[in-house]
Amino acid sequence: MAGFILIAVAAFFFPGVILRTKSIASGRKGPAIFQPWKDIAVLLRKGSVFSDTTSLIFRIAPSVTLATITGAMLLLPFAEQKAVLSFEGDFILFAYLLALGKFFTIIAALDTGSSFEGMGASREALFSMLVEPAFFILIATFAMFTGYTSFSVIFNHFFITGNDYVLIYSIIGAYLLVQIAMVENSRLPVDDPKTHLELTMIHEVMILDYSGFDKALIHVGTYLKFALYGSLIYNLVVPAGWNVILQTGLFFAVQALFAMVIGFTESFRARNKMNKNPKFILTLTSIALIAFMVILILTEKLA
Amino acid sequence: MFGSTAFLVILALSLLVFAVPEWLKYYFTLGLLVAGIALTSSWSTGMLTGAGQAYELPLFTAATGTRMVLVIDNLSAFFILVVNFTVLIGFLYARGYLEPYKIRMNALRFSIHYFSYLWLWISMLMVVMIRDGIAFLIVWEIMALSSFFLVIFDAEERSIMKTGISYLIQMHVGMFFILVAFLLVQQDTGRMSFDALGEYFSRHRNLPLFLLFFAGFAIKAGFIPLHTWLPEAHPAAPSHVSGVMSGVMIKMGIYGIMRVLASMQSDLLITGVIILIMSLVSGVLGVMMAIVQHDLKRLLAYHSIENIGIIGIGIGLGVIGQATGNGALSLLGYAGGLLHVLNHSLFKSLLFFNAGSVYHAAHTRNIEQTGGLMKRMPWTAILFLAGSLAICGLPPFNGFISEYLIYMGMFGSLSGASLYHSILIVGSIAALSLIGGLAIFCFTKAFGIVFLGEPRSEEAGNAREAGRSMIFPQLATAALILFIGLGSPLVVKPVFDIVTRTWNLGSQPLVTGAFTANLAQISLAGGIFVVTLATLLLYRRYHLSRHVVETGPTWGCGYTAGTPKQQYTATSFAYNYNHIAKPLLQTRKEIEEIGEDEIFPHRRKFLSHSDDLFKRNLVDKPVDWISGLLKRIAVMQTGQIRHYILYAFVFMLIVLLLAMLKII
Amino acid sequence: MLLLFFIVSLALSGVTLISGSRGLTRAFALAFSALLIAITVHAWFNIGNTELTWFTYDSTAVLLLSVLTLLTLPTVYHGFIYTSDDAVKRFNIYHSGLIALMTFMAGAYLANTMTVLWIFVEATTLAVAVLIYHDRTEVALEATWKYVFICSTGIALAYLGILFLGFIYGRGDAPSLSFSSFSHVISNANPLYLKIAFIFVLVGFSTKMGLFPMHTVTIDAHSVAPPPVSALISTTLMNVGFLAIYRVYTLFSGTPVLSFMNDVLILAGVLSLLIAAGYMLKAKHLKRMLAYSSLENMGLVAIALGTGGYGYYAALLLIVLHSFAKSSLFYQMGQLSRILHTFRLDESGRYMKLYPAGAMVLMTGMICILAIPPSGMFISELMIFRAMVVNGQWLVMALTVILLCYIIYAMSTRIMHVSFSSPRNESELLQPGHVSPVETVSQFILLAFVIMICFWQPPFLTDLISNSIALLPR
Amino acid sequence: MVNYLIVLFAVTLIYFASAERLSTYVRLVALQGLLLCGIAVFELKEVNLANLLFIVAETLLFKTMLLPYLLSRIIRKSGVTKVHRQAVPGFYLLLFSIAGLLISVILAVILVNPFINSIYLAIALFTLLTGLLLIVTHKLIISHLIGFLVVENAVFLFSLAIGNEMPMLINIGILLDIFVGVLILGFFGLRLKPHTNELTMLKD
Repeated sequence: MAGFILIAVAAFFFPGVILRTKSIASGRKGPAIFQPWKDIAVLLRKGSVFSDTTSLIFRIAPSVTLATITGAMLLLPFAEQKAVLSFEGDFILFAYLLALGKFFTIIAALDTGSSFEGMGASREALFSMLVEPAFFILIATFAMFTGYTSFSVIFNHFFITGNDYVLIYSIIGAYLLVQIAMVENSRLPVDDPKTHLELTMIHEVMILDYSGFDKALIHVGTYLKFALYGSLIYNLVVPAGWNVILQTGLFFAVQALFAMVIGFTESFRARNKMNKNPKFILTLTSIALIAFMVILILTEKLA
Repeated sequence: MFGSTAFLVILALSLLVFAVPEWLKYYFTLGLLVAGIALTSSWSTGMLTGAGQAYELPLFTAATGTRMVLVIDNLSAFFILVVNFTVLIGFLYARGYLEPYKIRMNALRFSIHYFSYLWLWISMLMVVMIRDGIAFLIVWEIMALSSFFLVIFDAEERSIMKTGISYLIQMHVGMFFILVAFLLVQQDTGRMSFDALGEYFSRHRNLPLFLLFFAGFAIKAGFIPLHTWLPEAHPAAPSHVSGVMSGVMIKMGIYGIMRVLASMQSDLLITGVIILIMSLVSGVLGVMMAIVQHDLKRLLAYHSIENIGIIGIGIGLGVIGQATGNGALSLLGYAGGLLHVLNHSLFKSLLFFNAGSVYHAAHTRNIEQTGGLMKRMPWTAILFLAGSLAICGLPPFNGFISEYLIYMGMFGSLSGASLYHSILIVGSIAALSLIGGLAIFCFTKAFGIVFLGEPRSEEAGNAREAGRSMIFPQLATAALILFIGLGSPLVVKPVFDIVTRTWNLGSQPLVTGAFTANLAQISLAGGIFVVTLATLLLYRRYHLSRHVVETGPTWGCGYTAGTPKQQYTATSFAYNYNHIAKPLLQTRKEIEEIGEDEIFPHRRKFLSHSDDLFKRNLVDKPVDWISGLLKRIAVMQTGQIRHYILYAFVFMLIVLLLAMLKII
Repeated sequence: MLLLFFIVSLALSGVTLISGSRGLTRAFALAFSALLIAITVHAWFNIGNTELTWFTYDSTAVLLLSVLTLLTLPTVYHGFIYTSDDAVKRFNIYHSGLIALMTFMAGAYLANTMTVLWIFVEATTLAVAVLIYHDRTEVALEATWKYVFICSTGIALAYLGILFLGFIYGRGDAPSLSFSSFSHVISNANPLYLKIAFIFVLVGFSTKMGLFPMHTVTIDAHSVAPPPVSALISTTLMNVGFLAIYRVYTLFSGTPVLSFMNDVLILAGVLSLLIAAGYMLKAKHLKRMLAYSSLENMGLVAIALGTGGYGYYAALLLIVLHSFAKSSLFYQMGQLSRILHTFRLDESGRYMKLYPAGAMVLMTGMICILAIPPSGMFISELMIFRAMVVNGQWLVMALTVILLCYIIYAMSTRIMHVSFSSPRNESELLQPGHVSPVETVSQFILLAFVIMICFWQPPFLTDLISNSIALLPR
Repeated sequence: MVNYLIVLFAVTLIYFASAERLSTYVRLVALQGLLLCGIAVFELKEVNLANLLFIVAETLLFKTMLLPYLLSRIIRKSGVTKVHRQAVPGFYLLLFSIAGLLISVILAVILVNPFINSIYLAIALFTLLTGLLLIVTHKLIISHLIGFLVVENAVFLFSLAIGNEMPMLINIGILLDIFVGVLILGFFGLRLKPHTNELTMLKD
């Protein structure tokens, strides 16, 4: 349960931290940390406008997405605390739940019958499809390394193997997770949420027609997703079994760091050309394969 | 014995389909179907709960040395149930689907159709129950033949006839592989039966015989590159038929492979690796080709190839597990494969029925012509959505369960696996996840373009919802899909038992126990998800009720005169993907460039279609080459007597010469 | 009894020629079929006995004789229908020719001596010539001429082959020895003689059997003869040719030339398949296509005989079943021509709409003739392949399978298009005729028998076949 | 004596190969009938009278008179006198028939056998080959008919070659054969257009 709550809490600061980092990096003071949530509150107060092309799908999609993300949150452990739902192969459920959410986002975009949103949908579908193998190979290496197939147990046994080179591996893993999170949340370098031209958008263009409550749900979902990946990264880099206070501190530290990384990337890096993206995402898969090689070496299968 | 006599009576009565009056035909057939289903299902449930029985039918005298005995073991029992369900649903659906054809076709056509349907069903049942070789081959061919007549129901179309015939031929070729395999067994053991396989395998290398069987069965199952008939035949057939064919008939190939594997003894590792790699190829290429299709049923057909690939991955893992003595792996692999057989039969038949309804409503299978059907035929749309989610293996639907089992087999076997093993497994994990992603891409496209947005054509615009008689059967299937998705432990337990008994892996309480627990957790997660979703939606409704809600046009970026033509089409949706997959798919575009002097360009039409590389290079080219050769040989009938005599003259001289030279 | 049969039936054929009225002729024809049935029953009751010194009721003979008898009534029936609007004279000629033909065939089956067999075969040629020429058209004349000429030349060759047997024995009357008394002479003969004799006999009788080297004229004869006659030509008459070759084969099978004979038979068979496949891919005329399908089946029979072992059984079964399936198809052709007024494939179509029962016959017959289960011919095909596997003749097997697939493709494409699709070019818009579905009953019965064989083979049949191949090496 | 006749017979065959006019062919057919009659009479010594008469009848009556008569009628009716060969010119045809002679002699030597008179055998084979050659290399139906008659003579010689007596059955066979020949000539020869080869309507 701890994991669930902490992720929820972290989600409150996450967007704010990103914004702050970006504004400081660009020499502005920037909004308050909780500004994004204030925006959400505003959205909740507003009414909604629906395109008369849209059907049921468009209306339920945000809720489905949010539900999937909450479901995914239940699968993540914190330190030695088992996740709410922890069983062999829970990460498969994790990945597929997120995929389910994505599925609905995409068809919702197609539901509006707008060419922009169709374009966004197609790109989103393609990129998320390409990123799947990377994630699964990474998980596979976890399983190979620890010999377990459940988030909680994997992360508990990660550093107990007593192998000093684990660090190399966990760094690669962390890097991968950061990139995957970028793609999944469609941030730079794959997609730039702050761009003004629909033609160059991916995620933003898909939710053009949302307003009010549904839009709020979508934003909440995005923030939670960030925190979700954040906690994955945390579990990967911080050994379980230290005392809880320290763990909690580290947890927020990692989340903040993750947010800042995103912020800095977005302030100092330009977005990829759209047709460069597949290549970029495939490199993630190859990096995952490198991680696999590392594991082969660590487990003395390749020596 | 009662059982066999009853079965025989049903076989005999099936002939009456031609006799009964027109208005009665459907119900008569339905009656036979229900009776037979009750009978055989009772057999198989009896088997699954108790001991196996054998029913002897007094067919096949000893002249051919065969006795027609229906033996029911765990495997056949499972397949019987799968077949019965889909066939029944398909026939219920057919009533509404065939309505429009009644004006065009005379009663005999319908009699033939119903008769073939009955016999497709009967032959599938017999295929899974018969052990004797000759009897098996006969029912195997009857299965192909009856399905051929079902495919060519709309036979006035020359293209459909062509497709049907090429289907028939390819099935025949497959049959010959199995025939040769059986004959080899007979020559060695003196018996021509599946029961004799064990004896043969114990004495000889297993791989060659297995490959023969595999070739034969893989053609039926549609493994790439032997799949070429599949994407042609499924669109040609009427939808309830394609549902049954894709749902259960191609699984007969899987059954055969499983049946042969069950008695294999050596060469297991290489066999497993071969199966695994072929399945991976089928899975990935199948879905990759599916994405670029515009014909809805063709797209679904390619997805059948993909799902056969997934099933194959499961089986391959099972064999590898047996080879490496990894009981858990083989259990999970086989179980995953077997369960996916069931799941695929459900959601694929559902999807095909849906496609049929769409075809009737919009009078086209080309998804570029459809759109906006969600508002016009909501039930069909929802059912299609359920089917797509299931086929993408997304929770909380049944597809996820089987893929989960297969994944777990792979992940579980990773620790402590040898180098090559782990490379192979990680490769297949990546491939399987890629398949999942591609499937999502494909079905977001299919569902989004067909059912969402604005209609792209007149017919789609005034489409009507399918009749009740077509909706209800689909609802039943969908309910089963959801049930398996949420109540998986109940279903997986018996599947585990079937697998352990069939491949006598010995009971593995650890694995089975652990996995029933895991699946329970998954069901729990599914439950939580559903509840969360429900609460969210309820709150949303409450919230919206307290805020002002208005509707307007879709935001057009300031452009206000948007037309449905501007929507994203299937082609444009797959455009980016096409860029990546070009080398594999060879998508061809046909567009006329605008000339230099053309100031006012006239209307143009843009055409893009991708044809099957394997079909073109592995089937069409050689076949055409040989037939050209044969035609060139056939020039003897000159009508000149002297030539006719000459042939005899030359033949005699040649033979005489050969005889003199002691060649023959 | 036999003598009576010959005398009476020839007398019948004679009086038919001069009979005044159709009714009388019909009566004669029916009387003859009754007679034939009687002789067949008689044959069944004393299998193995010899009559008139030159005729023996051995199993093979009885088998083929029964096939002929079973086909008699339908042939006569469809003959009545076909000739119903001919002048009385031609009507009479037709039926007297028919009676004569059947009598001679019966004689050929029962003959136990090479020469007698030969004489009857020659006689059938003359009798069938009359029938082929029945339509009195230019084409009919040409077909008849070719058929008679090539057949007699071929049969002359066969006669040389038979005379060669004399060289072996050294006595002129050797060919007139009965097979049974011949067998012991053969064993220590110079193989070269046997080989030459066999080649002559094979090539010579291939005209009758419709096998490769001299198959050409039977094809033409099929395509112009009246459908019921084509039915006889391509079934029982081909069986006569087969029987002649089969007799000699049996005679020599004890000697070292067995392998040689097998090779030659397989060669001829494969070539027949090759040609049949090629022409069926090009076929534009329905009846010609069926004729080529007969060629294909005879090729299969030759291959079966050549592979030996289970092949022998397969060959005889195939001969029987092919007779039933092919004859029913040819009877159907008679009705088809009355409905579509043409056999040209590009002008025929929509048969399923115009005459559903007939279309059913076409399709069922197609399935049967292509040996796709549930056709009984599948059993014999299966046994052929079994024999091939036993001998390890993989190349022959592969060739056969490929060619069979092409034949299935060619035939099914055409028949299905005739049944369903609309004609490619409706040159003349003739009013489709009307035929009562009752006429197809006999055809359905024959096909039903073929299908039944696939599931259940009556013991008397299996015993008969096994007895008739008892002499052959296991 | 007999051997001279046989050699003469062989010569007629070679003449067949080189002859240019149909009338020559007819004469040759008649001559062959005569020769055969002579051979038979000289050869079959201890054959019973009825049988002998039989043979004489079929040789003299049919082979020497009836058939040539019919042939000449046909020729007169059709009004063709010269043999139109197809691609194969007479020279090669001659070569062929010489080769045929060699082949048949070789065969006869290979097949030598105490019961057979190998000269008969050789000539018989040669006759067969010539007959077939006539059919194969000629265009006209009438030459086909003549070829067929020659083949029949080959059969006759064969039956003589076997031995010095001629059983009834074989006689019947030969008679039937000749009868067929007569029938073909009488029926088709007069009905068809024998001087042409336009009978190629039936072909694929």
